[in-house]
Amino acid sequence: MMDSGFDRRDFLKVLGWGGTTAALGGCGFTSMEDGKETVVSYVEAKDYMIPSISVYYNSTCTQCDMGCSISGRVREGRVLKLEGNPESAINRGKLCGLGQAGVQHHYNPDRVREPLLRTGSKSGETITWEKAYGLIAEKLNGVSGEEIAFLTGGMSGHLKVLMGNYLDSFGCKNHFVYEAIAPAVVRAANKKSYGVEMPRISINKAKVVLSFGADFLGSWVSPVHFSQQYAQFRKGVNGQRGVLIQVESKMTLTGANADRWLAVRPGTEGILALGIINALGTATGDVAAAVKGYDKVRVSKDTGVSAEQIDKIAALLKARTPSLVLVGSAAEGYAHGSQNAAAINLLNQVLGNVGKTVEAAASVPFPQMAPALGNTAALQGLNKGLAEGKFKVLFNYAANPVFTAPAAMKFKDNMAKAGFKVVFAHYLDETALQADLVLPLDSGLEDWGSHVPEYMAEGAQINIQQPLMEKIHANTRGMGDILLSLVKQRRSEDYKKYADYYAYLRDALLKNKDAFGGKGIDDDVFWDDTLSKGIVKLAGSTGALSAKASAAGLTLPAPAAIDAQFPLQLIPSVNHSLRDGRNTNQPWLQESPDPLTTIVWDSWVEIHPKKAAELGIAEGDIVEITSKNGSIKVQAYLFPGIHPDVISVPLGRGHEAMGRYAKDYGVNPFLILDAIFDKETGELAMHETRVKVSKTGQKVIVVKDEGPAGGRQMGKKIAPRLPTDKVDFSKEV
Amino acid sequence: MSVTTLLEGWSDWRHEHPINDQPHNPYKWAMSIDLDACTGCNACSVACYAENNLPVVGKEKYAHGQVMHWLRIERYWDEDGREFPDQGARFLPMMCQQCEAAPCETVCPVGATNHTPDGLNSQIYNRCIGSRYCSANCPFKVRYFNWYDYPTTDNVWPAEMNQQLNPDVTVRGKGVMEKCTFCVQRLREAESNAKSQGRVVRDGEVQTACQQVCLPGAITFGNLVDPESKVHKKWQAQQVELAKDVQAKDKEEGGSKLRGYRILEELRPYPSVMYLERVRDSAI
Amino acid sequence: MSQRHLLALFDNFDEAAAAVKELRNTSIKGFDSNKDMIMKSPIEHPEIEEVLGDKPVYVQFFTLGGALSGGLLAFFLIAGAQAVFFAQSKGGKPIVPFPPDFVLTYEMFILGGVYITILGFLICAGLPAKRSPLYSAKVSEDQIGILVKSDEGAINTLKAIFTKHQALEIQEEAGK
Amino acid sequence: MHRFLRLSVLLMGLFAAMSGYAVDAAQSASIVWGETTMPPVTADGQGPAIEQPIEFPHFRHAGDANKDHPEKGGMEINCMYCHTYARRSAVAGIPPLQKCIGCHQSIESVRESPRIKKLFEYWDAKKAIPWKKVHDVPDYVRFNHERHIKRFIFQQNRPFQEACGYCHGNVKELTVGRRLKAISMGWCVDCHKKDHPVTAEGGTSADGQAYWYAYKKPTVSASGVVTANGPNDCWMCHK
Amino acid sequence: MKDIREDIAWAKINKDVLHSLENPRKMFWVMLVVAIAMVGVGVGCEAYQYITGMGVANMDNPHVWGLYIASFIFWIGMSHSGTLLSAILHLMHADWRKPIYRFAEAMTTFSLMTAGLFVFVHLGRAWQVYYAIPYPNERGIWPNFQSPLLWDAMAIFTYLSSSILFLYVGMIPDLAICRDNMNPGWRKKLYTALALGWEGTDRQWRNFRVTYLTIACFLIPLAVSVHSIVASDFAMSQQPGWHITSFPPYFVAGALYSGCAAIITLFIILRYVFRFEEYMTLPILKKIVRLTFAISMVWTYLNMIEMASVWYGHDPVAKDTLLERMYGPYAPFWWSMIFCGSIVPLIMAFKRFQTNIPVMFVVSLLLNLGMWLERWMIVSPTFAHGYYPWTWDHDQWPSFVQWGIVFGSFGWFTLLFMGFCKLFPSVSMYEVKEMVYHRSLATKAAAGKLEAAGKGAH
Repeated sequence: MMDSGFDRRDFLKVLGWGGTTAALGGCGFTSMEDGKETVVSYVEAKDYMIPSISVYYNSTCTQCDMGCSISGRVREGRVLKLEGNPESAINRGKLCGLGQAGVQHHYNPDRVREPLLRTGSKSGETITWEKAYGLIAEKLNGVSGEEIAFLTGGMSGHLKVLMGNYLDSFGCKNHFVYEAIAPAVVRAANKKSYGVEMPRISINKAKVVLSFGADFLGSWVSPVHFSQQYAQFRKGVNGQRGVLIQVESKMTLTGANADRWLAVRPGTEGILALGIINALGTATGDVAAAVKGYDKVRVSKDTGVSAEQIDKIAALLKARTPSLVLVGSAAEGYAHGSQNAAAINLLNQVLGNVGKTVEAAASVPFPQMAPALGNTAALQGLNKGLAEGKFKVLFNYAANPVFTAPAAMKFKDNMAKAGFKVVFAHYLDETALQADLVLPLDSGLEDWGSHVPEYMAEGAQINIQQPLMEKIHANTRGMGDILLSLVKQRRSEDYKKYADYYAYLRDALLKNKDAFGGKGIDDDVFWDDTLSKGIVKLAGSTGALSAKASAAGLTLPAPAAIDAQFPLQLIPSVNHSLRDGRNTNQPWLQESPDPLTTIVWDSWVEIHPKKAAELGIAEGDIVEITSKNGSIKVQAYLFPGIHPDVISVPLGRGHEAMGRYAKDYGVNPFLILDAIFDKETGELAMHETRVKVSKTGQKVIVVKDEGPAGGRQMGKKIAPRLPTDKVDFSKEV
Repeated sequence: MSVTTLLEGWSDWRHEHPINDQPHNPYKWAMSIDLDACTGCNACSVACYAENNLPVVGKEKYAHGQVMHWLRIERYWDEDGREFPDQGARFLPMMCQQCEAAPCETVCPVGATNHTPDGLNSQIYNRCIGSRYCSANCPFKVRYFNWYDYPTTDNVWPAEMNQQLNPDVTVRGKGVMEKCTFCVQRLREAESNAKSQGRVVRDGEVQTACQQVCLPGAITFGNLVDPESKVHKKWQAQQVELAKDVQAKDKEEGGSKLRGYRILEELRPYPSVMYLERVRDSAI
Repeated sequence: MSQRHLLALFDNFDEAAAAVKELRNTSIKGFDSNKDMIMKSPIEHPEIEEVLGDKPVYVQFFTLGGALSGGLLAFFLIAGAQAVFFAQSKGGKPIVPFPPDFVLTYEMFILGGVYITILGFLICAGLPAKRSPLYSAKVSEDQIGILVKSDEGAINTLKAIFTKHQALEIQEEAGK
Repeated sequence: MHRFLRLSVLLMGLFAAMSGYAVDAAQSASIVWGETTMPPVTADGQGPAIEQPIEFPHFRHAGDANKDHPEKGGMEINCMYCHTYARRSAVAGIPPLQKCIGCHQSIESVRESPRIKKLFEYWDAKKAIPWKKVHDVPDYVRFNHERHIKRFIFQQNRPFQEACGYCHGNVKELTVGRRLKAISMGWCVDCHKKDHPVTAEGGTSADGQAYWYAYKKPTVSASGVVTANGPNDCWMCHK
Repeated sequence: MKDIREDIAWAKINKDVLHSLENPRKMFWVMLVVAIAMVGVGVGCEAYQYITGMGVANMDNPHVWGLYIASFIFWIGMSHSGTLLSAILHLMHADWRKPIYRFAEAMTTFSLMTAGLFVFVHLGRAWQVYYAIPYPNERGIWPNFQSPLLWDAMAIFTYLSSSILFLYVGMIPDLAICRDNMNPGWRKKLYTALALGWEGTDRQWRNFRVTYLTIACFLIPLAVSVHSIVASDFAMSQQPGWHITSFPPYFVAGALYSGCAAIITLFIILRYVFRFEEYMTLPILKKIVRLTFAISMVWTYLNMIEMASVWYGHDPVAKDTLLERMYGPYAPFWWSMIFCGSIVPLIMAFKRFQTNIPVMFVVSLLLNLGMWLERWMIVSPTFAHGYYPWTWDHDQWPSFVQWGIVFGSFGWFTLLFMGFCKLFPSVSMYEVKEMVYHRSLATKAAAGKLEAAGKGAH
């Protein structure tokens, strides 16, 4: 808790770098060391500043877009560790490994420290910010709005507002919001079936959860929130433990925690959904008509899920209500992804879960602050534009398209066609290397900001982001500050009253403090209170969902025939901590084993043992995976949790740049993806790529935590398991 | 003169532990981990790196088995030869079990590892001479040896990164053994604060780093002798007793409907960590 | 009356033994065969002892003392060291556990025994010593030497006995 | 036989005594044998003299008053007036510059003295003074000022100069601080071994205070005085 | 095949043995240089490991012990027969021990010194080793007397010092001989000092006899305790494959075994190098060989007992570990251990080979190889295949550093031993004399009897 923002920043200055060498001595010398180190001392100390006692400041995690509130442990001017902020309804005091590693992004030795002008010399020459801004002004000079493109990752809050204002300032409409692995198809489908893009789902209220490839414990939407719901769901109400059924072709972390994991033939998730509706036999009207053809026999033939299994599921869904059906990346990643999603949502409606476990989420009453959700269609759009040479100036923020765009899209070459490319970067990543001007950003723990989470857990809330400590590098800037300076170039008079983004943010929040429950409170008090909370809760508006089930326009293609040349389906899996690879340069994440394979520091391809036996592949063989658009070489890992016709390579590794912990570790499956798009939404169909696998003859020892005993317990009672009928939960605490 | 102390407190010097002995007053730190809630997401492990200054050893050393994670998540598959693991995997967070009768303690030639009065298995880095006998005798293999001098190794804590190091925890140099400490630095802080206020630590007042991050809240940590503490209640509910090597659950196999067990209990190290068995629904 | 030393060297043991026997049987004035006669040999001759008359050996008492004290020291030192302020419980075993302490006691029992025995040996055998004036390297090779000390008067009688038993040579030295 | 018995009894006693001595003689022996872990001390038995940015005169602030020559004597300021963190935190800390100025801006007499000039230079530059650590225990040691002060000043109601001085020596007679005691493990333990009364006349009570000492539980004397050792658990002082 | 001649002149004995102390031949220097080079390698590796950290030895968690501990046990074991044989045989008045016990005891001492080095090599923080020494210190804390490692230290210290004393005391009369026969120089001074003014007086001999006997009596239980304590490093632990009741005797047998094998090797080398044919005679070789054979069979038996006890103990984990040794990645080493330790010695059963020097030389070397492997097979597989399946090791292969240091240790041993042979009589002169003397007496007596029986002596 601190007194006032300005003091706060002084405080950070005053505190300086006390005791950075603490604890570095380690073992070895065994006696007093007089007069070597200097004592931490202050000029003006607030009474909460007590040496050796940590102070906790609340802020918002920027490792991914889910907007978990963090509370950073600060001691002697250094942020040491990030914890979850209990006040936030999203993460309730918890924080995932990815979030924990935020400090390693902040302290990362490979961050960009100076503005770099990269025209000419490859390494780039260091320039001043003034020069950089001048350069941008000069390049924008006489360029029309249509010729400017702004590519960003998902963004929200006042940064988005400022962004919008900047684009308006030269009537630019080309704001491409791109997220490489966002559930965009699902959003579209939800919009159709429920009327909202992302409803609020309550796993904890459901007795049965039937998830079609939604990895809600690993990487889907808001795993930190869902994991906690999951815990309640497992405890259940009055001893009735929730049942989780996961349907997918490659086992995800969620699948590994399911009561029943069903290896479905890739792309037939929708068919299975319809099959279940059919088996339920409760559907009426056009829905009944639509599912008529999908009897067990056919469905189980198409999907590879046995008939009695379908019956069991149907029975269970009937017996235990409310249930919850989720549609995730595994179902949406096909050319008919939207149809899959629609079919699965239909099942949800038929089961009457809408309004029970699927509810409308609260939304912030400030549309301009609401999150701009990223998708891959945006990239496609930008790419077209670039290919046609429409754009003279390209800005890029919080996205790394050169790394994440399929090689088939030739994005790198097209990008070169843009006259002047500005990249706001933390690292010199693949995209930054293609830029003419690289502008260094503050880390998430040095910057000011406000965020509106995409997934609203309970009431609407706005997350506040504030610096936890002094800047490490003098010459980095916050994105807000940069945008402000840029916007000043256009409309100096509107913005000259804001010294910096901090001032802008403070002003913007105070303007609407009534809406934020600050009615009649003194500005400074309200502001300090807001900062110390790190969250602004406000009365959000919640619309109703359309529960009406309709199968209109639902047409599912028959499962794809086996392609002789490319017999296998490639599923690029999303690792729960590396995601799309923007955090790969954080060593903790590189060294924390993948939960299912326990592999570290490298990529691998998962092959079902049966298939591997057919192909004569053993663990550690380097295999070549070839698609129509190229090939990658990667070590093989025999993995039982995958459909035999499917292989899977994790995303996020295989960087050619970015930093010492990311460069040259593993391979990047984005490169070999086929450029197939979902018919309705135009989203990249991530799971549609067909490949063939061949041995190269090389062999390595797979670097993993699992020993040669593999997942076996050798008859010891280490991790036993009980069926529910052998447990009495009511006794438990 | 110590021989007199020897003769005076003879019974003290001769009492066994934990059997017929209650030295744990007012603290006995213990844990309970619900494997049915654990999703294997690894957050605990990362949190441990952050809290305890664990070095990231890099690919090559990891390949040599020289990784330093105090808390590892193990993943087990069903062994009945089914085609798919269609009941999922089983995850098990394994860290030092803080045994009451720890095999590692007796064998240390210099007494660098001991049983503390609040029920921890202490490891004094500066006393350790690196004979590695403790690790050799640890049935769980949760002790990790500093094979290299990580503070001075490239890219372990390069400039700036070292600013993240926790001043409350020593950065270990080469040649010493280390292991999970139940975040002793947090416990000690809480204990002395409580002491200064003339009370004992309240339940929930102190958390271990892994417990604090655990997303599904599978990890419960607390003071086992405090009848109000959550961990005590959980142990009680599962009828698991610290000083026993055969619990109610083992007596009536399957019939007891209990989930609580301790790993390798038959070796009688009396672990301080109770696990709750993973459950799978029999209806599906 | 001044004393003198004689060293007679014999080629083989039997003569030497005979000479000794005779010396002991004939009583010569100014010469006490019990304390004035020393026999030197390249190897050990236990059989000579009945001839020389019994002379007790005390080394074993040192051994006993050494062994006992070693053991006791061990036990008390260790038990004492375990029962200091720092006593830390280890592996659920008592602070002063008997099995390990006994092992160490056993070792130090032997250690003490060996050391003190050596000490006893040095003391009893009067080592290290200055060599007596009459010494022949032959003794350490293959000859038996008999060193006697007597008054002037007895010298000739002794010489006579030695020559009678075919002493190879007789060295003589003026005593103090 | 009797000889043997007597001998053995004698030996027993002898060795009990010997080993007892050997075990206890630790500290003294160590000094005799030039124990390697003794901290480096200079000829005059003190820690090394340390160059500080400002030569702070402790004797002037904390020293005893001098009736006939007030200008020579000290002001008997409580240690914890400046080292204010000591009773709230593990470290005693250095007062913020603010605090020095607080008094000195109103003390005109010494305003022009070189040290005070320097002080104000730092103040005007808003720069913290880079004081050097005088008592810097190794990184694997965890020492908590708060606990010791609570125990000895508040609970036992001892004069602060005695309590602080026990470890820091007679600082009130020094100019810049200097280590006067061998802050080594054995030295700390000497004190932990003692049976300290938990509370004393006029001290704050310590009801409900938790003790968890392994083998020496707090003892209550006939007169009802509770005494206890310092902790003997390795992890209490080592991290 | 002739034994020691009874009529051999005592002066000749002196001459022959002292001859071995004279200026060495060129070959000696060559070997010395080789030995030093080997030590150099070892020291180099150790320095590297000391500076960089134990990691370079390529051990890992949980596989924390490697060749260092194995070689440590090996050298300790080697030390055994020296003292033990000489002591036991001395008590039993087996006079054939006399020509060979001296170098055997030297071997004991030096292999102990070699073993000691491995303690330092093994420690992660060798510079802090003094923490393990019980002495009153400033910290006021003591080592943990419960730890078998500490028993080890104590036992080895006792054993080493006692062996040195035993060796020295037994050598005093010979040192006197050296003293008497050396022409002035530093050596003469040395011997004069060491001989303590020995004159061979009856008093000295009398006390000498008792002392020597007493120490011999002490050394037998000591030697046994030493190796059973080394065994307890393992047997006292809880690990499968270690926690076995029969370990102490197993270790002791193994120790005697490797020791005897080493004696044979050195016997043959010395006999050849110093031309000791007349003293280190074939009958003696024959006796040692037979003894070795017997011990090898004891070892084989105990080896089987270990398996049997695991088998009947019905502890699946212990069984796994055993099978891992036989069929896992360690199989080749385990089987060659069985071959060298149990099959090869069978050759010794044949009279024809018992005195065949080249064959025995090779055999003895093989036996020692086998015994070294045994130690490795005791240490490593348990780590690679312990209680906790998750941490089972991919067969962890020692790095060149470990091999280098083990290699160097052999150089170190050779170095010490060669030095000894040139400085001190490696055959006990006075005892050989005694031996000859008593034998001549015996034959005289026998001859007398024969004459009495009216038959001609052959």
